Amino acid sequence: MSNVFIAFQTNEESRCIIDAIIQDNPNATINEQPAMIKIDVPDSLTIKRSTVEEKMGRAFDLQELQIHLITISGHLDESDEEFTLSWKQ
Amino acid sequence: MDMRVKKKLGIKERYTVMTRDLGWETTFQPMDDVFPYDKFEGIKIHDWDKWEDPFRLTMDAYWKYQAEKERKLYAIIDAFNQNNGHLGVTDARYINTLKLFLTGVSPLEYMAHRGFAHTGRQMRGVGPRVACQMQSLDEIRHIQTQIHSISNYNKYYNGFHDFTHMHSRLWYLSVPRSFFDDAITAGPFEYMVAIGFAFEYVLTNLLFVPFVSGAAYNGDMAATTFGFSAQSDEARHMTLGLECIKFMLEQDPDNLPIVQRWIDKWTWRGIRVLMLVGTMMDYMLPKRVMSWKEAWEIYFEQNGGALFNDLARYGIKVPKCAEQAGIDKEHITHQTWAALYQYGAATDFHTWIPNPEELDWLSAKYPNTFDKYYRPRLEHWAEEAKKGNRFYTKTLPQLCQVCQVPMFFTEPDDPTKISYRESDFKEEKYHFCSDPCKEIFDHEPEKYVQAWLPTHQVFQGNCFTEEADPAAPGFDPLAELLKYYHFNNGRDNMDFEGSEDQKNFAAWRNESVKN
Amino acid sequence: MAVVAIEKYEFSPADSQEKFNGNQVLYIGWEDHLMFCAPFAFAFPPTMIFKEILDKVIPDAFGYHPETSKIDWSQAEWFKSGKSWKPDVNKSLVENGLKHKDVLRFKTPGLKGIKGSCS
Amino acid sequence: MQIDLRTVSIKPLRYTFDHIAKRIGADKPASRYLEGTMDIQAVTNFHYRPLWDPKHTIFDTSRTAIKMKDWYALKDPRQFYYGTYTMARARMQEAADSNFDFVEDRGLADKFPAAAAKLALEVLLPLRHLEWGGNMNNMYICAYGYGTAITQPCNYQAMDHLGMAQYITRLGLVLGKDDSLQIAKSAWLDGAMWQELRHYIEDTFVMKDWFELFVANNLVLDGLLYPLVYQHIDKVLDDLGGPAVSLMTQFQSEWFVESVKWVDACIKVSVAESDENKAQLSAWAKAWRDRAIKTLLPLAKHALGTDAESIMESVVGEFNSRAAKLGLVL
Repeated sequence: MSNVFIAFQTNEESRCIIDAIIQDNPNATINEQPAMIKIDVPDSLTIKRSTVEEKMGRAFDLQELQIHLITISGHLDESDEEFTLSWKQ
Repeated sequence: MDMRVKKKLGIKERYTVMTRDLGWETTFQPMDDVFPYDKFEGIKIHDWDKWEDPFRLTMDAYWKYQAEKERKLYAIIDAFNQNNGHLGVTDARYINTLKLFLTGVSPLEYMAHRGFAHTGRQMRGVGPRVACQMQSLDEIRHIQTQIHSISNYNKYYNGFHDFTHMHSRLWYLSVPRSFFDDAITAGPFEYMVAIGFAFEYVLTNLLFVPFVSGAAYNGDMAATTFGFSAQSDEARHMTLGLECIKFMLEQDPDNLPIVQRWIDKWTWRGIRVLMLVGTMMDYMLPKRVMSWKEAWEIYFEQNGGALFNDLARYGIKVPKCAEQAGIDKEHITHQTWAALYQYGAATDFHTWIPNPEELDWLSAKYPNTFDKYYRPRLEHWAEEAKKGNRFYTKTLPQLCQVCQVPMFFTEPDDPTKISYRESDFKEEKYHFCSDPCKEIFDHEPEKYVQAWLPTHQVFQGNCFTEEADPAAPGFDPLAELLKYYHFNNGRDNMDFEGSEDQKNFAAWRNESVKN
Repeated sequence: MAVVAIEKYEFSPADSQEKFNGNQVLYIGWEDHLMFCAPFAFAFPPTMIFKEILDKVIPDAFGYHPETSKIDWSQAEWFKSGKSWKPDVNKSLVENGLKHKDVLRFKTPGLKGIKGSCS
Repeated sequence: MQIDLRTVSIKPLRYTFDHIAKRIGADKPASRYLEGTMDIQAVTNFHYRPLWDPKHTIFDTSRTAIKMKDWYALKDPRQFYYGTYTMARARMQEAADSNFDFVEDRGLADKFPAAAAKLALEVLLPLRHLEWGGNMNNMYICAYGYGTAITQPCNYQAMDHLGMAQYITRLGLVLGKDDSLQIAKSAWLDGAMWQELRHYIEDTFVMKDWFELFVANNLVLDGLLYPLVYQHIDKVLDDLGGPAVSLMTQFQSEWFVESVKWVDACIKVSVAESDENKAQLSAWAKAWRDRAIKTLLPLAKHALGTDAESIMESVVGEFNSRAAKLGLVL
């Protein structure tokens, strides 16, 4: 089993995104570093648009993640509703 | 008026009509003439339509999000400059990491811009071409945001003032320079493996995350912001590199050995360049986030391990050099700093001996190697420097023909022995620092015999200004070399202790705390 | 193996001897003294007498080390491309069979660098 | 302890980088455009020849017949570096977005008369492929051109063409039916009206001299096609069906006005450099203009009917006087 990860710059919007990730990925491990937050999850990590919208209280396009992202690891699959990183098999 | 009942397109379908549907099979000119470069490497592609688009950004979304990033970034740079943010960094030694960055790394961003323009024109499939083009555009962003962030430092500190000139000439900068020259002169698929995969996917986290986190830790918001902001594009680049590997491997089993060889070669080439970053982390950041060894373990051994586990289903193996790199992680930063220190008369940044606390930190982080092999020489140099006998080597070092690093790496099984390797090719002898570098040469000797090796170029008389006359009495080659580099001798180079940077920073900061 | 290129790809080596203004390149490393980070590179006239390396070149290039003055050349062991080798110090480089870009190492028994750390 | 760093007034040691100071003097700060552009491409000490082009160095002035003492004379009057470029485009994108929203919200596409919609789709949709051609050619110049002053804006120009190909596609999705894009692609590949144009652009795909490519695509083809389509044909569509299509092509109209400034600046400076350049650029411009006129005529006739010849004449007339102002002799 391998971890996938994603890292964000720390700011107000990414705080909501991270809350959403924690809610939807119970196995997530949070690792805070200067000015950034890294989240590791075994095998697969999903960011759901609906959860982020709930946390932010506004409409959210998953492509807005671009603004806050620092790095990722894993295969990416992106739809209008979900942004998923995974190691297959 | 007929009622048009149109289906709403999902992100994937929409992206398809917005990109790959734009291309067509040419008939007035043969496709092989329109795309002359994507076959000679031997990579077999049967169906370009099988390419899976990573991040599906259309241009309107790209402009929108990237402009928003730029507005934020430049607002921070402006605020940082207006507030003399440079005086808020931990100590003036930190600024030397930015010199190394601007002269060593930023010009590579530029090369990446041109390199992806090349693949963005030459890949036959529209999907990869669009992704490469966007990366080309991102890469010019990176060099420019770096120049713009560091521009203010150039106004107050030495060593930055002629970075593009230095990048093409300075001895140690031929390491990063030759790395990218090697990549861009390779065929388009090899370039994608070299930069898109090995560098952007396997190694980029080692460059940006620890370094930029380090900048944040040392109070440099401008560098932190350009670093993280650049890294946000990197996420897109990483998916491109990974997709490219998968695509090649899925297209034809014959591609596997070629791709594997490129992964082996470029992982190693990248590791050799990254020793400069590791050295920044271990020696140049006054406040340290993590050691190079720790960063290597997290970002290469763990994350890279996950990646290679995943690629195992295609038959890809962990690069052979990983084993040696795993041994080297305990050594290379100490070896590199020792080299930069003794050639400190010819570096465009300052060097120094770590203070006693810092030496202890290194001992703690490198319990197997630091005290045994490296502390004695550093302490000896510190004592000599105190006596006014600071160590500067004037004799040029032997260089590895491939990575161009001075031959300071040691044998994997004996850290007290320099690792010497050599090959003969067409009556000439060539020297290498390691087995992986020798293998790279042996595979493509016709390429590496062309290398512009700084030591040899000096001997050939190619590194002096036009006015210099090596036949004149009293000709001082080192002084003339520094002129060729455009050094302000005594200001850009030498020890941090006693430097103009050190004095100015202290005076300015002192002024800022008084009324 | 040969390089895979789109067409003929052949260039004369950047560092062949005729480009060194009559000199030849020689690399010299001192075993167990890694305080000098890498072997040094020199461009010497092929007719230079080997002894000059012992008398002038090495004291100059390696002189910063406290053990340099303790070198006993009668005890020193030489290696060329890693193999044991003996110079005739009164003969020239060419007469000693040294070619362009040869690499020499010397070992000085009893001298083990700063605090015996091979530095 | 909080340090108030703002209060310190310190005199800088220098105002800009040496290579910039050499160009503008050392006594003043430089613009972000200059610092991000000038001299940032390597010019010497290349390590290896390209495996894909062993006859040239990585960046090589001999990839074009045009010669410049200083390739950084080809500055961009818009002073675009990445930040100003993306912000400029983001503004245009926002306007385009609200135009598309306006058209869709008001159902203007459905109200657009069928005959006008048919013409708009026939004339505009195949151009998304031509835009893609413009993208490829500008990427070529960006990759193999010399000096960041000219290669950088070509990257922007290439992405603009991709963006415009996507706006045309979007127009097709709004105004057309599910198969409209496919029909237009078939027309591009086989329709008589488009073959000369497709031939033109495919010939530019195999051109080696990047400056000639700049002339053939950016100066000549864009210089004739955009006025024809986005002024004259646009007017016909507007007369036939109202402003819906104009709203959805506003980006292109605005873009052309802006990009002409840059293209003209590059040509003007390189023509003025030497008589040889002037003769070479004039010869290229003349040959490609003559061919472009022929390739565009079927399109003009289809859209403009009996007015086609006179309108083409005026478009060419304007192009000729523009070229004359740049010093070209056609």
